[in-house]
Formats: sequence, C-alpha cells, structure tokens
Amino acid sequence: MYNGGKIIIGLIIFIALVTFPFYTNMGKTSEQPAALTSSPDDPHIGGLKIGQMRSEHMKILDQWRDEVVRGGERFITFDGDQYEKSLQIGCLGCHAKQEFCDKCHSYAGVKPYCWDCHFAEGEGQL
Amino acid sequence: MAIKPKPNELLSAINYAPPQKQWMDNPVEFKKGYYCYGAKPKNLEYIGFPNGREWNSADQDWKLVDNWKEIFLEGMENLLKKFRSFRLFMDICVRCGACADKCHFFIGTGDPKNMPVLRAELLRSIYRRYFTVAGKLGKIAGARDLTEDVFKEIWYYYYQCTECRRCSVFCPYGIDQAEITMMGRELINLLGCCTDWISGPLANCYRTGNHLGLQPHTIKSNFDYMLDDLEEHTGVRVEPTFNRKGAEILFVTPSADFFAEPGVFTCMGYLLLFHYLGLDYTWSTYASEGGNFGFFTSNEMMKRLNSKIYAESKRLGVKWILGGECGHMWRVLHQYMDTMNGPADHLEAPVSPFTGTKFENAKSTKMVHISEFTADLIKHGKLKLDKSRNDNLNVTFHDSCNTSRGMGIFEEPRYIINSVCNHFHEMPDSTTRENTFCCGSGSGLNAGEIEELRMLGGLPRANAVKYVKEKHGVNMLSCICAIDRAVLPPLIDYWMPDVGVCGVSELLGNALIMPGEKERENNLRGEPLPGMEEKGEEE
Amino acid sequence: MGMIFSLIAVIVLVAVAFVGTQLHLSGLFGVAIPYLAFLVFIAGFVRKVIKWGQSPVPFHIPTTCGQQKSLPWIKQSKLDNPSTTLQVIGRMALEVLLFRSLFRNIKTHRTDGGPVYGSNKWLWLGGLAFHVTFFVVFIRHLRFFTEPVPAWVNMLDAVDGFVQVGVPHMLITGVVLLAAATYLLLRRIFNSQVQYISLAADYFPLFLIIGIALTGILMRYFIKVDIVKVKELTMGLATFKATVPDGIGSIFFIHLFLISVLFAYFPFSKLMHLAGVFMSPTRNLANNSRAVRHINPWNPKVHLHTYEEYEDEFREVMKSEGIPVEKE
Amino acid sequence: MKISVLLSEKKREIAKTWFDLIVETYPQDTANFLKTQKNRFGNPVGHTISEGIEVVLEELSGEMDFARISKYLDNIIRIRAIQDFTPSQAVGFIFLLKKVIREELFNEIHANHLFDELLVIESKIDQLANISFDMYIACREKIYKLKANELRNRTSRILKMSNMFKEAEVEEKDTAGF
Amino acid sequence: MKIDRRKFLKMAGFTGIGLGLSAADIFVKDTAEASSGHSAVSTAAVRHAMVIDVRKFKTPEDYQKITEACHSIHNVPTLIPEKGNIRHEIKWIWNVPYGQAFPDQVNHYHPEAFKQKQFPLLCNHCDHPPCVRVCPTKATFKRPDGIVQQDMHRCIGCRFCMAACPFGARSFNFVDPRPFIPARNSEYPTRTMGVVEKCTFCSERLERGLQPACVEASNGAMAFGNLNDPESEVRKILKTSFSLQRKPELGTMPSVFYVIGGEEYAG
Repeated sequence: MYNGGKIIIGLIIFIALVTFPFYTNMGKTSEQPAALTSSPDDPHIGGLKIGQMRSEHMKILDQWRDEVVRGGERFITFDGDQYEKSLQIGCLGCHAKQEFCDKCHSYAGVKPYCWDCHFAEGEGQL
Repeated sequence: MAIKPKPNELLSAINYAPPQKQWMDNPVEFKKGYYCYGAKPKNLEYIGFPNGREWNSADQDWKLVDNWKEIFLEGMENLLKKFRSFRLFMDICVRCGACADKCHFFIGTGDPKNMPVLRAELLRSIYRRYFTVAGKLGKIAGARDLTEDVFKEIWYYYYQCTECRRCSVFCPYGIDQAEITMMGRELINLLGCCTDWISGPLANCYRTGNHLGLQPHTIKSNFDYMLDDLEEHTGVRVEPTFNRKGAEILFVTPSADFFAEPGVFTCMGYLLLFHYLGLDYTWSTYASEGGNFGFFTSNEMMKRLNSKIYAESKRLGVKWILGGECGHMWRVLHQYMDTMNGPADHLEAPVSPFTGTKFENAKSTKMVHISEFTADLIKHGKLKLDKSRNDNLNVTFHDSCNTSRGMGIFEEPRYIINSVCNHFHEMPDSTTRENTFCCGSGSGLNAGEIEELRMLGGLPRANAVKYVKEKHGVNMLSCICAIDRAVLPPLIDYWMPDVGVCGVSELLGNALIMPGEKERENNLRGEPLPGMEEKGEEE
Repeated sequence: MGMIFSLIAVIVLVAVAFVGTQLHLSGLFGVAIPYLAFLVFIAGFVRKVIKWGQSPVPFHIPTTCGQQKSLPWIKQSKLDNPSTTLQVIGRMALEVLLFRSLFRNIKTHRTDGGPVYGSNKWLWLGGLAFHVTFFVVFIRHLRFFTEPVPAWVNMLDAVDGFVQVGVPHMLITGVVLLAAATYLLLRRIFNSQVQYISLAADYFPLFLIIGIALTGILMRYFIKVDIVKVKELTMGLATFKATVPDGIGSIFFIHLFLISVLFAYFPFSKLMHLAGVFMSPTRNLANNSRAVRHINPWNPKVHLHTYEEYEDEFREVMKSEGIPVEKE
Repeated sequence: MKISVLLSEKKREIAKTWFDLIVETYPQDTANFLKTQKNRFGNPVGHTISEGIEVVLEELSGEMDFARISKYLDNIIRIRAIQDFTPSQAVGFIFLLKKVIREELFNEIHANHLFDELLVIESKIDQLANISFDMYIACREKIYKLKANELRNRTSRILKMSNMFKEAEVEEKDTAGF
Repeated sequence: MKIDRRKFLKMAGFTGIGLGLSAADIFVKDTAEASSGHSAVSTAAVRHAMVIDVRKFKTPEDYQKITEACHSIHNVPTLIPEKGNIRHEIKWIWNVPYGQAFPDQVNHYHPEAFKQKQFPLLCNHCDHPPCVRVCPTKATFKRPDGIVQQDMHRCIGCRFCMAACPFGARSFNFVDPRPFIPARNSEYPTRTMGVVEKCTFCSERLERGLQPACVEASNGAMAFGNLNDPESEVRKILKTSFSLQRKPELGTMPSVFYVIGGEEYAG
C-alpha cells in the first residue's frame, strides 16, 4: 500500500469513531429503569392507559398547559376525584420526580425543560 | 384556413429531435468537423506504439485488432493499479452536476455528453461493468458492455476534451476529467487509435526534438532570418548560441515560438531580453521542444519526450534551465518532469544571475518560468522599459489552463504586462485565473479537420474577449501559451476580428530599451509604434 | 427509470421490514441484520480504502486554484494553492468541512447592463445543510448507545432543540436534513442537466435517507414508540447482549432496517466519497512539485532517442550550420 | 389594425415560439440545455439566438434597419455555420418565422383582411433568408480560409525563409476583412 | 449549558419583525378606538377588578404584608436593587408616592403629607391592554374574565410588552431568579432567565375559589370582584367613594381603582 501510514491512521480514526458505542460500553451492563408495576391497560388520569403514558405523557402535559394557562380550566376529574392539571401539584403529588421522571429521562438522554420552572418540593433549595 | 400550414410542413427535414432517452441509449453520432483523422501507421511504428494500421475514423470499420476488448480491459486494469487518481475518480463521483456547465465544449456545443461528468461516465460505465460487483446488474447499475460503438463513443468524446481541468476546480472531490481523459487516451493508444494530429508531432518530436520535425540546420537558419528582422526593427544584432557547452542556462520553449506566427514575436522578445541582460545561455536543437504531445498520449511517451531536456542540460553542463511561455509544457515541467526524469542532481538550484534571487519554488526541478524570471528582474529595476511603445494596445490577459490550474502562475505575467503596458483590462472575473476558459484547442485538438469543434469550444473564451473588446476597446490578447498563440488568432478572427494575440514576452520586447538600439519605429511585428504611424507611411 | 426503480426499491425495503415485524422476526430485524450491516460497512469500507491505497499516486497533480508560491513579493493564495503540509490541511479542512469547491459554483445571470457571472450557491447550501445535519443527527443518536449519556451528547440535543417548539421539542437538524435531502432529490428530477446524468445509484441513497429521516421524524412526533425499550435494544446491541424487548412498534424496525441497508450499501456505492474526498490527489497534495521531488514507485524504464542517435542522424547539417557536435 | 402593430403586440409570444422551433432543430439533449439557460457566457448559443430573434422581430415590425438586423443575424449564423448543419438547415430557421407568424396571427389576419400585408412581411422574411445565405457562405469561406491560414502560420517563418510566401500574403490581406 | 432561546430569537431578528408589526398594530387600533371613543366599557359577564383603599394603609407593615404575601406565593425573587442592577428587580406589587402613581393628577397645593403617601401598584389588567397587542407570540393575552394573563411557556423575552406597558408593571428576568427566592413555594413554578413576568391577579387562586393573596392579606384595605356585576363589592365601593384609575387619558382602562381619600390630610 502506498501512503500506507496516513491511510491506516485515517482508517483507525474512522473505525474508532464509528465503533465508539462498542468500546465505551465495554464490559458494562446497561441498566434500564424499572419496569412498570401496574398493568399497562389500567387507565390513568388524562384519558390514556398507563402503558401509553411513557410515550405520550409529554403530549398530555402540553395539552394541560394550554388548558390551564390559556383556558383557565385547571381541574380534571378522574375516577370521581378532582385533580389539578399540574405537573408540580398534580403529577408530582403522586410520583416522586427523581425516581419516577429522572431515571427514564436520563436513561434516554431526554432533557425536558419543564424543570427549568416547575420543581418538586424540597428540590434544589439553596 | 387554407394557408395555415400543418405543423412542421416547413422544413420538417431538420426536426430530428429524438425521443428523450437515457444517455446510454443514445448511440454516438460522429459529426463532421468534430473528430480528428486517425493516426498513420508509420508514425506509430516510429515511436513504437502498438496496433498501427491504415484506418479512417470516418469509416464504419476501424479495423480494430481481434482481441481489442481484452487489450482495452487489461490496460484499464493496469491503469487502475497504477493510478490512485483513476481508481478513485471512477468510484467516488456523486454526479452532483457542479462540473456540468463548466466545460467549454459543453457550453459551446450543448452536447450533454460533453459535460465532464458524463464524459467520465462513458468510461465509468465500463469500469462498473468489468471491475465492480454491482456492475454485473447492468444498465440499472450504470454499467454497460464494451462494444465497438462504445469504444468509438469514448474515442469521439475523449478527443473533445482539452484536459483543461476547469471541471476539477468546481468538483467537491477534485475529480479531474483531464486525468480521466489521459487514462482514456492511454487505452485508445493501446489500440493504435491515436489521432493523426497527435501522432505526427509525437514522431517528429521524438526524432528531431520538435513537433514540426525541424532539423537542426533549419532551426538555425530560421533563427538567422528572425535575427535579421530583429536587427531591422531595433538596430541590434542578437547572437544566440546553440548546443553550446558550458553555458549557465539552457533555454527551452515550444518550437512553435521559432517558426509560427505570432509565436516568433514572442521568441524575439526572449532574444531581446537575453541579449539585453547578456545572459549566458544556450538554445538546444536536440531539446528544441518544450511542448510535450506525450502528455496527450501516454505517461510513458511523455517521459520519453521530456527526458531530452534533462539529458541535454547534463550534456551541455548548464547550471539550470529556463522555460519559455507555454501551457501544457509547464504542466509537464511543473508536475511531471522531476518525477519522471529526475532527480536533476547535475544541476544547481536556480539563482538569477542579475538579482541574486533564489528561485526556492524550483529548487528541485531546477527549471524556472520565464515570467517568474522576468517579473523578478523588473521588480529589482534591472530592465529599462518604455511603456508608451505599447500605447496603441489595449491588452487583456488570457490565463492558460495548464499554467493556471496545474501550476498557479497568475500574478507574474500580470506584473510584467502592467510594467510594459499602460492599458490593461481584465476579462470578467469568472473567466480568468483558476476559472479561465480554455482556447478550445489544447491537448492535441488544434487539428485543422476539427476547426468547427474548436470554434465552438473556444466560444466561451471568445465571448469573454468580445465583452472586453466592446467594453474597453481591447485589441490585444496576451497569453503565456504557445497553443494559445497558435489557435486563438483563428478563433478570434472567426468570432470578432481585430483583436490580436501575443505572448507576454512580445510586449516586453516592444517596451525594452535596448542598449545601442536605433530609434525604434516598428514593433516586433514590423508595425509602426504609436506616434510613428505617419513616418511609416512616408517610407 | 433509475428514479422509479430506486423509489420502488426503498418502498420494498420498507415493506420487507414491516412484514418482518408482523411475522415476529424482530430478532432478525433488530439484531442480526443491524450487526451484519455494520460488519459489512466496516469491512467494506476498509477494503475499499485499502484498494485505493494499493494504487500509488505516481504524479503530483494538485489542481491549483490560486496564485502559486513563487517570488517572495508575490502573495501566495495559501489555501487554494498550498505549498506546505499545513496549508494542505487547511485546504482539505475547507473542502471537507465547508465544501470550498462547491462554494465556487457559478452561473451566468442576464442583466440589463449585459450578462454577468454570479455565484450559484444553492447546491453548496443544500449539500452542506444535508451533510452537516446528517452528521449531527448521527451523533445525536449516541444517546441510544451510551449509558450514561455523555454530557456533550445531551448538549448537542439541547442546542439542536433550542427553539423549544413542540413536544417533544423539535430538533432543527431533523427537519433541515429532510428538507435538504428533498431539495437534492428535486434538483435531480427537475434540473435537466442533472437529471440526464443521474443513475439509479444516485436516487437510491436519497430515497433511502429520506425514508430514514421520515421514519425517524414520524417516530419522534407522531407514531410514538417506547423509547426506553428502544434503548434497551440498542444498548443490548452496543454491549453485545442483544435483547429485543416486546412492544416496540414496527416503525422502529423499519427505521432500523433502512439504516442497516444504508450501512451495508455504503462501501459499494458513491457514498464512499466520504473516504475518497480525503484521498483525492488533486486536493491533498501541496503544489510544491518543483521544490520537492515526487517519487513515482513504478517510474517506467522507457526507450529514449538519445542525443548520440540524434547527432548521428544530423551531424553533417549541424556542422554545416556551425552547431557544435560531440564527434567530428 | 396593421400587421406590424400585431407583430409588436404579440412579439413576446412569437419570439418564444420561434425560439423553441429553432432550438428544436438541435438534437433533443442539446435542445433541453439551450432552452433552459439563456445567458451569454454560460450558454452563448441560446443567448445569441434569443437576442438575435428579438432584434429581427423588432425591425420586422419597424424600420427594417438591415445593418442592425445583419449584425444580429450574423451572430446566429456564425454559430450555425459550424454546427454540422447542411446549408439549408443552417439558414432555414429564418423560414420558421413565416410559420410562426401564420400560426400566431392567423385569426387577427383573417379578421382584419391583412393577407396582403402578410405577403409584404413574408417577402421581407425572404429577404432576410437571402442575407442569411450570404452570411452562411461567408462564414464557411472564413472557416476554410482559417484552416489554410493556420497551416501557413504554423510554418510561416519557414515559408518566408524560402520566399514562397510573399504573394500569398498580399492576397490574404484583401479578403481577410470580413 | 443552558440555551437561552429567547436571546437567540431576539438576535435572529424576531425583534425587528415583531416590532414592526406590533407598532403598526398599535397605531391602527388606537386610531380605531380614538374614533369610536374611549368610553367603551367591557360588556363581558365578568371583569375582575380591584379597589385599593389607600386610606387604610397606615403603617409600612400594611404595605409590606401585601407585597410579601404576593411575592412569597409566587416565588418572586428578592433582588435587592442596591446590590445589583436596579433593572434586575422583579416586582409584582410595589409602592410609589402619589406623584409617581398619578403624575397627571398632581396638584401643587396638595398637602405635603399626602404627596408623600405611598400607593401600592400592580398590573392594572387593563381592559385595552397594550402589552397584549405587541406580544409577537401571543404569550400575553386577555382572558374573558378580564385578567391579562401571561403564558410563560411562550414568552421569548422580547420585552415589547415592557415597552408597551405605561405602568411599568412588568419585570424582566435578567438573571436566573431561583437563587434569589428566599423560600420556594412548591405549589407555584418559578421562572427562567429571559422571560417577563407580572401580577396575574392570582388567577390560580381565583380558580380555587380564593381571593388574590394581596387582598387576603390587606385586612380589608383592598377589595376584589366583578366590575360588571353591579352588586359586587368593588362596585359598591366605587359607588360610594371617590376613586382614581392610573393614567386614564391613555385609554387603557385599568381594572385597578384607588380610593385615595385625602380629607384626613386636610388641615
């Protein structure tokens, strides 16, 4: 091969780049967030089944946001009880942010900007 | 409605628009005036090229040898192994079309197979068919069988490329059709299908050292004749030497400069300059050709012709070599000579004897371009010049393809022109420097039988000249290329008469105030200098 | 013809993946094919580059696009006509990162004051947008192949989505990629010159990439899939502990299959320009061939017409004209 | 209503149809290219044609300034003379204008009884054709002269040296002025 | 790294376009209103309004407790103007002397003590709010009940509304407010750097059937209710006491009324 040195260096760099996922994860076992505990077919506040919430919750939150802020429709009734359409008061009222939200988000590399304004009790206090 | 004609009732004969097909389905149609005559066997034989025979490119039967296909494909495989450029350029073209409208032949003829990308595809389709896996799928993979028609198509279009490299400038991967054309022509030569216009000069040059086959005594007496003219115009007798051992410098220029007009006037410019300087130099009758038709033929032939320059410099014991104004000669000298025939250890790194300037950029090849040499002299104030002698000229400068895109000599000649002329006008931006348009006749295409093709190929260049002629009254097109000097005059004569063509050194020769000169009344062409017109008439 | 063929080919590929998942062949489409495609990609890529490397660069043939380095007082165009390795690196960087040559593209415009050459940068813009966004999209996908996701990948995602439009926030690169690929495709179809030179091999990768971008965008915004399960699968691939979690939608497998096809197709196609651009001898050489001798490894031995032969033939006439000769 | 008025009113349509017809005399691949790019440096052929026919139409409906027409016609013929057309094909594009005018203006001519004027226009077109033939021949002669000159120029010094050249030079100066 | 998209959009020339459009918008609407007369009053069923009886504000604590009630509930940061850039201050309710609150009503012969009197100011929730007209993203809008509401999610921080508001009721978050919030109320969100904020008439409290926080904390010095209901408390007060609106000549028709009294200063 001619100019072999340069070509091989180039190839090594190239292969190093494209195989990045393999060697960074070498020997690691990836740990995914815990599976759902409740039945995915059970209904959840907001009109979706629990099984759908993982992929669709952001849509519901977005919809709620408009309804509350722009429409002044703050409450939703589910299973006879009234809930507030609120990330901070509603969702985090039942689910713990760090356990419930952050695990999946950081696993999937999702950084929602909700937390720039909304926060869980006690979180980030200086 | 009686007089309303039916469609195409008038002149229906000339409406031969075929239904739109893929390019592979449109067989080549040889147009008169667009292709050269075939090589004569005796010329091929002289230079040891295979498969020479009596044949006519206009005939249906080219009398190819029986195993021509094997020869072609074997040759191709061989070239793929020898040239990374070839293999790469066969593989990586994405057909983005950036080069398509950059070729002067495409612009001039409108023939889509003259788009550089498609000219390359003619050969790529063969490459795919025989050298890639996907190519076995055939047409859908852009591959096709090598047939006699396909070979003729390659031949037809590979002699409609002047290897000017303009496409290469715009290609995102630097794919250079000139390189591919060179490969194509190597293959063509394996089958003895060189053109007459190339093979004749090749044989001549190989034997006598120059294209026209001028023998040493003819060169000498030709010079004498030129020196008489010079003496008549300037009152100075110049005494060049030939094949003189012990000279400091060997001067090599295209032979056209000493036997063709207007090249001779450029040559007079060199002679005056060297005489003015008292340069210790010599001409050579053995290496009397800078131009290298091998460049249009095969790398081996290029080497064989080129070898004479170093050989002669060694024999004569010169220190370094100076080269005249020529386009593809300089492409060869700049990019090939040292590799092919070097190292030139018998020479010294060039130093100007008058300014002491070391030509660092030529320290290995040891060959300096006359424009570099002259610009350096002018910059150091070594030349007494009278610019006004060129006042009757509105000059523009045509960058020659090879020195532009295979070397990059732009400022040197412009500096000289601006030092010897008062009226200099550039052609439009995108037609000069690295974007320059070819004269349309380079790389062995200045054959008389393709005058029509050359006129069309040169149309983009002519248009730009026309533009400055109309805008600035330009009446002189200067250049640093012998092919330009040979082919631009007819081109310009056809499209817009009354613009002359000259070498930069001719302008220099006019302006140079020679020691001991008589009152100069004429320029080097024997035409009256500005302010001397009446005197000329009185005589 | 090439266009229709390529379009059908991509549609068939989509159908194959869809049918495959319906037949519960997710192990094949989620694990076996991606691994195989990647392997073919790497091996084919290396093989091709080595093949190129096996051919030498016999001559020093840079295309010079600016003033050469000559006399010290003449300003050299260092990036368009480099004379040192560093300058070559500069030229290559401009070429690879900013598509310098395409940026030169020109076209004539007719004005009332006469015709003028103007720049024609659409191809440059479209090409650059396409490649840059494709690269960013490629890098962004590292979030599926790393755990924890490196901060710079998250940052890239944030930069990409910083207009904060839509939920989940729209990523600019995805949209631009699709738009640019569509532009390149339309250009191929409607520009008569480009249409004439286009082969199936030109349409196919475009359709494939448009298909990949479309399925990706569909998956992100419209036909959602469980991203945690997707990552389980991709991390399984990256750690060689392949698993195929249940319940990932077909759209994901179509996306993955098209990518696999692209990877496998890559080394055998014009897409190899990715590597080729670095190896182009008209770009990656310094224009210093008169200062430094370039070596041709196969410099042929050729038959020469020597001076001696020449003098033997012309000695008499040379002597008669007073031209010095070696042998009297 | 005069036919010249009609001509200038519908100049754009007529020019376009005529241009398309002329372009169709080229092979289709070439024709597509010529149609799409109308500019001087990039596509000198298409540009020259479209520029030339505009002038011809202008003059046809106006003063009929032959000097001006000749200049622009010459530009077109100069190109067609070297494009491997037969003489009739190279010049025949002029007659296409008749067809265009008859087709484009037929209804108006019919309605306004302008057939006699049409005849006048058509004979003007015939005149243009005549001029064009002269131009074509001049161009071809030029080409042959160039071929001869070139051969001579390439060896001019040698020929001069052997004094074979003096008379030929005089002859050249007489005819080179076209 | 936090991406300040608002800043970007501003730079990206949104500003220019928005400014042009909005300016034209104001001009057109103002002209229309001028011709139809400024006296047009909202005819909606509900128009929330507030009456502030300044007479009942006596000690500094009276002022302080309403501000505090508001700011602590809404996570308004305490950026002390002396310590930083004065423009960095975020204020939903604040106090100014009479002359600043009613610059067009100042009379040279007012009692000096009255001139020194502090007036609590807040967003006027105008019936014709100029801030709504200029907002390029419709982040600020007017609710059917008259509250001028701002959707923080949409705010791009262009600050046109601040320029448009004649009452200086809007504040811009030049810095991340979170470190400057003394005690966060986890039932209400904070804001990010780069958005504008202001009083909301406690819309979130109204929806829960509560009075605005300041009203609740004012010990009856402030009243809140439906201006379009003749029986409402605010209407009753306005019927029996002399009241002022700020800058009425601008025609924005504020929904905050001030019962200024003044006789107690007579003397």
